Formats: sequence, structure tokens, C-alpha cells
Amino acid sequence: MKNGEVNHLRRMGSAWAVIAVVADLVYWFAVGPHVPPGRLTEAAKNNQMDFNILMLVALPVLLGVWVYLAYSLRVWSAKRGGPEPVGGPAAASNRRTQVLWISITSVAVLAAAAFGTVALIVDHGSGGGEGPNPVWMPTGAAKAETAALAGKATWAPGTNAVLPVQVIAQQWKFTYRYPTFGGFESPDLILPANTSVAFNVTSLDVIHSFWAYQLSIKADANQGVNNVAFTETKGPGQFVVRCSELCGIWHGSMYNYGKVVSQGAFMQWAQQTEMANAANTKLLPPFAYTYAPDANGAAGGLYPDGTVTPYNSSLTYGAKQPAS
Amino acid sequence: MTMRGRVASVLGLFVVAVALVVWAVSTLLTPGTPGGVTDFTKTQAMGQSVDITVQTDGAIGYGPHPSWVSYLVKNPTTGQWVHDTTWQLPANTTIHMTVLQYDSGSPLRNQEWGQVQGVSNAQLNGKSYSLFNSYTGSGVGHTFTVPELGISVPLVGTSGNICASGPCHLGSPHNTITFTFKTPKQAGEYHWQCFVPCGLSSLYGNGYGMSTQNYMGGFLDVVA
Amino acid sequence: MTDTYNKPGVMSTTPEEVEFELRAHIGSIWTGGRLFIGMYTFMVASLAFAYFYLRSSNYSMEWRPNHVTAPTQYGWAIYACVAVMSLLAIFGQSRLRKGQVADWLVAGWTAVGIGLLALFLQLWEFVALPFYPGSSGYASTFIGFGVMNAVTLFATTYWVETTVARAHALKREFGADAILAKTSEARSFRANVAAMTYFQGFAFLVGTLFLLMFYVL
Amino acid sequence: MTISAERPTDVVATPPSTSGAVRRGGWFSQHLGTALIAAILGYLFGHWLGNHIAGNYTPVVNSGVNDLANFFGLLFGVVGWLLGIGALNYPLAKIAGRSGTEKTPDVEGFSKYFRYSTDHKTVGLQYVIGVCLFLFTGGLLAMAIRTELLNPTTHIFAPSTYIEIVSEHGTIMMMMATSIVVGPLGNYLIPLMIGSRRMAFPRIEAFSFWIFTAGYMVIFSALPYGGFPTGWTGYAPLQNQAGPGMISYLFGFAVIGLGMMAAGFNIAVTIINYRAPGMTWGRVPIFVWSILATAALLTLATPVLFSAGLFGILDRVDQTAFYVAEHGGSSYLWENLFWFFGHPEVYIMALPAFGIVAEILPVFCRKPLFAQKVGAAGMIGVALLSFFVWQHHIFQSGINPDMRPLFMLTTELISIPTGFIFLVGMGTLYKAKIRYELPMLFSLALFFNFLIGGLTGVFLSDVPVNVTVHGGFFVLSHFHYTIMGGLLFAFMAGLYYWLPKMTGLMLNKKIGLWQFWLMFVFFNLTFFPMFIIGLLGQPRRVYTYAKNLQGLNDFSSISAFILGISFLIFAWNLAYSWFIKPEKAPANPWDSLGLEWQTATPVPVHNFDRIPVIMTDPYHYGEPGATALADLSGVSSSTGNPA
Repeated sequence: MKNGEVNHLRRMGSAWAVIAVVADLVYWFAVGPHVPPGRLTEAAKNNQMDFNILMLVALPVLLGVWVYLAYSLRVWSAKRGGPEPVGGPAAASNRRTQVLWISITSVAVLAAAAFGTVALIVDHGSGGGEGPNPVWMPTGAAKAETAALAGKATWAPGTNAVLPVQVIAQQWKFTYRYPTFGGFESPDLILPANTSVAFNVTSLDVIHSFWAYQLSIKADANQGVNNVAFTETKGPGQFVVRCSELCGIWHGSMYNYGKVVSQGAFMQWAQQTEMANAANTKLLPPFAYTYAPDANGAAGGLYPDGTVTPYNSSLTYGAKQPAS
Repeated sequence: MTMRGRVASVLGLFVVAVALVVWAVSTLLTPGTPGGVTDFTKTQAMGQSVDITVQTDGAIGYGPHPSWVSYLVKNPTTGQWVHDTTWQLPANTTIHMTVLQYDSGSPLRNQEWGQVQGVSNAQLNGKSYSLFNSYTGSGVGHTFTVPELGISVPLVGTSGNICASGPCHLGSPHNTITFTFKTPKQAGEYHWQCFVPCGLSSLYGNGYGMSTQNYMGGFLDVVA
Repeated sequence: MTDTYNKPGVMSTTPEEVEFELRAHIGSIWTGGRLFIGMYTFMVASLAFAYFYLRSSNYSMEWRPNHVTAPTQYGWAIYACVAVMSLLAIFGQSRLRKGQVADWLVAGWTAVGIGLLALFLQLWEFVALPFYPGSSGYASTFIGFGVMNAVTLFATTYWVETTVARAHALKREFGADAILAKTSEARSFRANVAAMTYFQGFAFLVGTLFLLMFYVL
Repeated sequence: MTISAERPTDVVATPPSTSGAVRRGGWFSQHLGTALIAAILGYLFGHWLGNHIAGNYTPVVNSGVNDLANFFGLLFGVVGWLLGIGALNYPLAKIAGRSGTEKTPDVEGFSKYFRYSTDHKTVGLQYVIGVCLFLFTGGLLAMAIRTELLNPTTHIFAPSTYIEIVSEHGTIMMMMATSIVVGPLGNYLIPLMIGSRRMAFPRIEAFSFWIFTAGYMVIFSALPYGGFPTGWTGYAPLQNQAGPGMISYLFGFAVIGLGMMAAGFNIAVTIINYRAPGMTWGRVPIFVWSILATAALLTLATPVLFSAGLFGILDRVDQTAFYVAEHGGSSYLWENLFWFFGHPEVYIMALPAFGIVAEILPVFCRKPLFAQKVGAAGMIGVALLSFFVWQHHIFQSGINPDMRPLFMLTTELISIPTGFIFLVGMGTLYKAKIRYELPMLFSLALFFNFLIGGLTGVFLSDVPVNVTVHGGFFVLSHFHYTIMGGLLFAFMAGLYYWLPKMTGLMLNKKIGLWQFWLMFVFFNLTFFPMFIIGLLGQPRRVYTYAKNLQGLNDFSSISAFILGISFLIFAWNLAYSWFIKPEKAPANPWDSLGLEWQTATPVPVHNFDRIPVIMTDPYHYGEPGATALADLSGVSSSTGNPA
């Protein structure tokens, strides 16, 4: 920068510094605490925090470019006259600027990736679907999951045990199974407060996605796959469950409301429902993490059933009907 | 032709093409409910209960897809069977529903739907029931389920010589299921559907009739 | 702002321009041949991915119950055809470089015949399968492979046929030694032969991989 | 095998292959009309054939739906279309040994625009009309979506109709966006910018356009078939379960994929081989770089979609089980294959936009393009990296959960080369002399919109935050900011900038300003609220939503209608500036140094009287006495060796 010239970059920089700091402060104190998904669970709280921290970085970047654009569009407009731009190699490239830009963006990007990774691991998958064999789990989750399969899982208020809950997605409704209470199935999702919950999400047909919004849980439901997601509930509250993967005609209607209630109230509800549903629970298949329904459905007819002989021009392909 | 004329004719053709597209889109994607709305609000006096009679057929027998499963509803004024799954109901009113189930059944994919939920006085051929084991008898043919209202009733399958195409008549073997529920106070469109994968020849049985409005699902259009 | 239009001149070419465009054209055949191999690779790689993905995940234990296998005699026969075709292509091209046009033509027509035979075998195999298409993951990927292979065989045979036919046309138009001449037509033709040979060599490698995947393993 | 053996060093002059003979086509020679007739006949034949083969199969008898007949109908319809337009004349003649280099002279006169033309300028203009038809169809459907979302409980469309609309809108727009720049501007301008008289494979180029139009009809045919319920992502196994409209989606993408591969193949080969003497890689204009990177993605990523579509079609017409878990398939297989194509596809849309704005900025800043090499490297970097990020679309799906940190890293890494475009833009603006012409305004709008789109992309790539924003309106808004806010604004910039060259007529500035400001303001008012709607928990593709979100949705809908009007204003501007008050464009209205402005307007068939010799890069603005861009008198005999 030569002497006597207006130092444009310094002007922009100081304007930007002020605006960015103000924006960050306003965001952090006025907006941040209200950012979804709220604070109903540990995962929600952490994800809100992650969102806010990314926002703290993103806002200055956004404002930096905007300040630069606004300044240059105004100051260097042809209508305002000003000196003719200088061309030549110096204007076409500037090694220092380029190196600086690439370094800054690289550092920012790597920091964001590192931050995201740490947040993901520390928060046991952050409430996202972790597949059938989760690598990052809360303590006790593995034990509870294994016990649930054997029908031996227990949960009682005040025990700090992990509560496994199965989410069964089907066109077009979620239903829920509670292996710790005899494996009853219910259209209602009720959870105890201050408890680690392991959601085991599976589907009976096409892909759905279990999105418990305020719990900050999202896990795709695939037929034949158990997709596990963890969170720890906080105080009592309401939440909405929606399907967030297009699953056909009634996708928009595939929602229900759930509740986080006190541990005692949950225990009472669970035991009552277990009793009320006992007759039906006996008819359900034993609790498992995936189910194998017939791809043909009740009416059959899509895939041939059983063994089919090699092609024979006198036979009609797929002629054999499955028993329905 | 002059340059201008040529370009004009291109743009003219383009406008024609756009007009064709607009016409095609608006014809193929008609707003509104397929079939129509059957109105149950006019036939009863205010506050009186409403009777709905529907039948479920293995094959509707007419229309663009005669082989698909479907619900049919009896029009309260004319008494005709209508192919229509959007029913306009008064809010906060008792509904007596009669289902004539003409279709065969199967074990349920999810036995959860074998339970009677959210309705009172559910009767299967005159006998009260609250649960049906779908592994017995002819299984469950369809369900009538309104997820948002917590209503679900298994419609038990018929055995024997089932009615081949609708509308079916009382002479064909059928099960009669009756139950009572109350519409919510809040007006709105409440989606109902069948939870038995009965869409013949589609993957998981949930295609075709199950995936098309006016066959195995629709709305309870509750009006204040 | 300039207000006058540049006036278009009359189309003409200088010898330099002709040579420049000819080189660009031959370079395009070279580049295009390689790029086509790249595209083909991504296409068959998707099939290989499907194969290994379904094989390793083995959903519902239905990847390959009872180790069903498509008729191996067909597999080997088709593979032999592909192998002979690419050997003929490579052999033919080396003869062509040495000026033995007749050898190349014979190799070419033989390759066309073998290609048609392989195509026929591949299509006929579909009606001789001991499984129905959706019976297992293996069955599904095999059908996918069969369709892709049929398309590949058709395309390769078409390519060989058009090249050989072009050689005859060149001879008809420009005389017996037109194929080895330094005319633009002949140079373009030879570049095409080179690209074709290269592709056939690659198709042979792909064929080997899929033979192992579907018939041997 | 080496090709060098095929290159004799001696120079042989042959007469120019393009003869001056004028061919005029009659009513019954091949044109759009014969193509339509042949397509209809092909469809009828295919449909009959499919019914003949599979009409009595159990699934068909039970459901009354015959996928094979529909598929064969469409397949033979497309073959008929190609036959009718004349695309197959040469491939068939080749069997009898016709030459690859000889070129049938195009039909001249106005009707060439309705024919199989091998002139890249004709193809470019055909594409302009083609993509506009695509765009307006998709836009019409967008209006329908926003109409339905005016009210959460009262439904204007039935849910099945709504899903049809959403899916059709997404698919049409995605198909259109792959070609919106490469098709019209790429085809028209690439030879002009690299100083070539022709494309490398003009027939493949013409094929790419006519198969693109066939793709439009195939995807449109989903509507009479009852649509498809899967959205543009076409997830299996919903795809397997869907009605017959799904065939149109799968086959439509395959057909469009063929067009994408053909267009990319031809353009990549042309750029590599047909650059004028002296046009070293360092002198290649940035727009050409962006199109080259795009072409690489088009050729290499699209085959994967093609395979995935083939598997999908086989699943439906042959009852294979690629995507059905009970029969040994996997629903994850489609997700992996689709997104392996799908993410490069996203950059197929972003890169040409960067190229356009980087090309336009120096002209209106009167300054050299800043950091051109970094910009070009960034484009290549984006293209390469885009093959390694696909799993960020399926973070919550349960696929490879322990790989998520890796894909989070690659995804965020891609913002480094993407950021180069901001470096290029901001560097060029520095101490410039900015003229606010329409192309410049649209280019600047890209920087505004794409910044928001890009930054929200970082939120999406962060796995913990992704839990909340995935599959909701947040991501919807994000990609509309990048594709519409980026690509469409750049496309408009490109049209306002280059249409005077392509048509010889200026577009009206006043109407253009109305369009720009309405489009810019209401684009942001439409899509910015959607970030909030998404954060407040509204999933994509739903016909009903929480009642408390009605205000925001209505705001967005009404803005969307005005945004729609801005496109009508654009159409009006075309009509006004071309017929009502045409204004002849000056030879170089923007005082650009680009090579494409150095040739005559309208561009002659042979583009350049002499193949130019390039001396330098085209960005020497603000540099009095700089070397001239090119020697238009061509390679003289004395310097006969082209560089």
C-alpha cells in the first residue's frame, strides 16, 4: 500500500470488525439460546451448541464478504469516477493475498471438521443414526441392547439404566416397542426424564426417517437394518416425531407426538400398557432388532414364491401365488 | 421470411409449446379431491349422531383400475355406493360406522393393528371384540385407522367364495363390523388409511390401491 | 463501443489450417477413445460395486443361497469369444501396421462373426438360467451383468463392423492401398482402428474380472 | 500401442471438407414433425410389444399395470424420435462404411432450427429454447407446490397429486440444470472462445440436444402415468413399489444421462484438441476451464446414474431384486450409487455458474481477472473432490457410521476450492471501475446468494447439526440458494451478456432491471424464510405442516409467486427486444476482450475466417499497450508450425 492512498482494506477491516463483533454478540445472547432443537435432551443441547458455534464463525465470514462487496460496489463504481483501474500482472495475481486466503479458509475448514468430529464422538453420535453396530455409545448401552434381545433387559426409576426403545416404521406410521416391559408395542412414544435412551430404528417396508425433533434424533429406517441412535433426556416435555424421508403418499401425515415424563410416571404408564396389551403382545413376534416381512405383502403376486424352474416358454413367469 | 419473422415464429412456437405444457400439467394435476367428497353433515340434525356405511372390496370392479382393492361408501342421501374416501363429518359428533368386509384376509405384517383402539362398542358380526389374532381364521383383510385420532379397527377377513368385484351385495359372504367414535372438536382434515398391505402385486403390498387416494385411504374432513 | 459489425469473410482454408484441423481430429479420436474407456469404467464399476456391496452385506442371507451359479459353459464360451475378439484386434492391428491389410480385414470379419456369436450366447443364456431374476442378490446382479455385457458386445461388434466396412469403402473409393496412404481419410481411419483396439483390450480385462466374479468365485 | 505412430509429420493439403453446397429440406425430409410422428409410432409399437410379452404375467394380471409395456413404449418412442429426427442416419450408414470425417452439409435457412443440425451455433440456440421449456415447466410446478403450502390443513391438491408435483418439479429442474449452461452457452461459445471452427464430434453434439428433448418428453410422460412418489432422489425400495410413472423417472434419467454424457464427451474432447494455435492451458479463458471441469464430471459421474437406473428398471420390469432386502438386494445400494452420481451432479450445476461470473466480472470491472490460475485449479479441485463426498447425503442412514468424520472432512475440504471463486471475484473487484450493466448485476447477485448457500452447506456437513437440518426445509433452502441463487442467476447473467452475440439483438435494459430486482429480492424472500421453517422442524415434501409455521410458509409462497412473475418478465423482455422494439446489438456491446467477440456477428458458419493464433489470455484490461489477444489473420505460411 503506497503512502497517500486511502487504505481501503483498513477501512473495510475496521467496519467489519465492529459489525462482526456486534453480530456475534447479538446472535450469541439473543438468538442462540432459542435455536432449535432446544434443550429437551443432551443431544439437543449439544447440537444447539454446535449450531451456535458454527454460526459464530459463519456470521463474520458472511459479513466480511458483504462488507467487502458493499464497500467496493459503492466506492469503485464507474459512476463515481475515480482513477482508471491498473491492469497488468500485479493486478492479475498477488501471491500474498492468495496464500493468505487459502491458508485462512483451510484453517477454518479443518477446524470445523475437527470440531464436528469431536462433537460427534463425545456426544455418542449426536443423536444421529449410527447403524447396527454403533461405535460411540453411552456407558451401559451395549449391555442394555444385548439384554433386550434376550428378553432380560430391565429398567426402573433411579437405576441409571439405558432404556432401549424400538421404533418400527411402516407405511405410514411409527409404532414403538419397549423390550424392557415384555416387548409390548404401542402407537405412543413416552419416555422417562433424565434417562439415556437407545432408539433402535427399523422399517417394515420402504425407507423412512425417524425424526424426533425436540429430542434431536434422526435415524433412517431401512427394512432389515437396525439403525441405533442415542440421547439422554432432560426434564419433562413434549416433542413431535415426523418422518423426514419421503415414503409415499401419506408421508406428510406420518407424524405423532411424544412425551418425556417423570421416571415414576413413565414406569406407571409402561406397566399399565404392558398389562393392557398383554394379549396382543403374545401374538407379536419375539422382540428382535429387525423383522423380515414378506416383500410381496398380504396380497402377494410380485415375486414368485419358492423355487421356480428355468424359463419355459409354455409357463408364465411368476405364475405361482404365495399363500396369503 | 425476414429474420424478425423467423424469430417471431420460433417464439410463437415456443409459446404454443408452453401453453401445451401448461394445459397438460393443469389437466393431469387437477386440484381437489379425486372422486369427490361425500357429505355427512347435511343429513342429520345438529348434534345428532351420524351413520356411515362402507364396504371393502378385494377388487373394485370398475373405474380406471378395476383390479385394485377399494373402500366404497354409501351416499347418505341416495343410498348408492360411491367410490370416494373423503368424508365430510360434523365436529364433536358421535359417528356410528358399519363396515361390510367382503375381502379375504391374511396374517398382519404388524399384529399391533389387530387391536381395536380408540373406538367404543366394536362388534364383529354382532359380537364384541377388542383384539383379533390375525394368525387365526382368515386373518385380517383391512383396517380402518385414523392415526391422528388414535383410532384403529381390524376388519376381519372373509372366508369362502369372496365377491370378485365391487360393489358387492349382501348376498356375498362378508363380515359386518360396527363401532362408534366421536369426531374431534377441532376442524381439519384427518387422514385415515388401511394398514394391511393389500395392494396386490406391488412391493410390500403397499403400492397401487394402497398408494392412491380414493382406494385404501382418504380424509375425514371434519367441519365445525 | 464499436458500432460496426465485423464483416464475415468467405470460408477458405489454408494448408496449415487443414493440417491443424486434421491433427485436432486425430487427437480427438485418441482423446475420445480414452475418455470413452473412462466412462465405460465408471459404468461397469457401478455393477462391480453392486456385486461386492450386496455380497458383503448379504441381506436376509439371500445373497446367494445354495451358491447358485449361472451356467458356466455359457460364461466360458462368451469369455472365450471376447478373448478371441480382442486378440484378433491386437493381432490385426499389428499386421495392419506392417502393411498387411488383408490380414487385418480377415481378423476384423472373424471378430464380427465371433462378436455376433457371443451376443447370441449372452442373450440365449437368459432363457437357460436355473434361477429367477429376483431369487437372490447374485441372481439380480447377474441379470444386470448380462444386460450390460450384451450391450457391450453389441457396441464392440458394431465398432469392429463399421471399421472393417470403412476399410472396404476406402479401397473402393481410393484404390487398393488407400488404407495405408497418408491422406486425411486414411489417417483418420487408422486412428479409429487404434482407439478400437485399445478399447477391446480393455473390454477383455473387464470381461476377465466379471468372469471371475460371476462364474468362478 | 501408441498413437504417435499414426501421425505422419508431412503436411498434406486436402480440400475443405465442408462444401459450399446448400441443402434445402422439404416437408418430408427429417425434422421435428417427422420425429414426433416416428416417436408416437415407436411408442405404440413398444407398448404393443410389451403387452404381447408380459400381458399375461401374474403381476400384470393382478395389478392391471404392465411396466414392461410402458418401458418398451418409452424405449421405442425414443428410438423413433431419434430415427425421425435423423440422428440414426449416420450410425446406420456407417455399417456400410461411410466415412467419419465427411460431413453432410446442414440444411440451411430457418428450418435448420427444427432439424438435426451439426452446427454448434444452431445447437446452442436450440438448447436455449429447450432449457427454457424445461425451466418453465419446472417453475410452473414450483408454483403449484407453493400454492398447496399456503395452508397446513386445507389441501388444494390431493396428497398423491402433491407428491407427483414435488417429484416432477425436482426431477425436471435437476435434469434441466445439468444442461442449462453446458447446453446453450457451452455449445455455442466453447469453439468461439478457443478459436475453433468446429466441435470435435458435431453429430454427438446434435445427438446430445435431441436426446435431451426426448428426455423432457419421457420425464413429462410420468404425469399421464400417474406420476411417481419418490422425489428426484428416487429412493428405493419406494421406487420399486411406486406406480408406472416411476419408469418415466428411471428411463428419463437414463435418457438425459445419455445426453449429458454425449454433451460432456464432445465438449471435453473439443477443448482438449481444438484449441487454436497459441492457446496454452494458461491462456484458456476461465469459462472454458469451468466447462471442461463440468464436462469431466458429466462424462465420468453420469455412467453411474445410468447403471443405477438400469438396475431400477430391471427391478421393475424383470423382477430382479437389486434394491429389495428380502431378496438379497439392499435399499442402501441405490442410495450409494445415486449419490455417487448425485454429488458430482451438484457441481455440474455449480461450476459453470462460477465460470460465467468469473468471465463476466473483468469485463465490467475493466481489470484483469484476479488469480485466474487459482480459480481454474479450484474448479478442477472441486471436480476431483466431488467424487469423495457422496456419503454426506446419507449421514443419518446408518451406512458406514464410523466413516462420517471422513466424509465430514472431505465435504468441508471442498469449500476450500469453492472459496477460490470468492477470492477471484473479490480480487477482481478491488479498485475496479465497476459498470452496473445487467450481466454484472446478475453476477454480483451470485456472490450474495452463493455465499449464503455455501455457508449453510458447512452447517449441513457438520454431522451433529445435520441431525436437525437433514431432510428438512433447511437443506431445501440450501440447495435452492446454490442452484437457483447460483446457477440460475449466472445463467441469466450469461444470457444478458452473450445473447446479443448469439442473436445480434440487445435485450432491453429497463425491463431487465425490473426482472433483476424482482428476481433477486423475491428469490431471497422466498428461500430465506425456508431456512427458518426448516430449523423449526418442517420436513421436505410434506403436504401438511405445523400450524404455527403457516405465517412463514405463506410469506414464502407469496414471494415465490412474485419470483415466478420475474421469469415472465424475462419472457416478456425476449418478446419485446426481439420483435416489438428490436435493437441491433453493436459488435462488441460490453467492450470485452474475449475471443468470441472478435468474430463477425452473426457468427458465420465457419466461425473464423482464419484460425486465429492466440497471443495471450483475454483479461488484459486496464493495461494500455497490452499484447493483442489473438492474430485473426491466422497461421501464416512462414510460421507454419502451429504451437
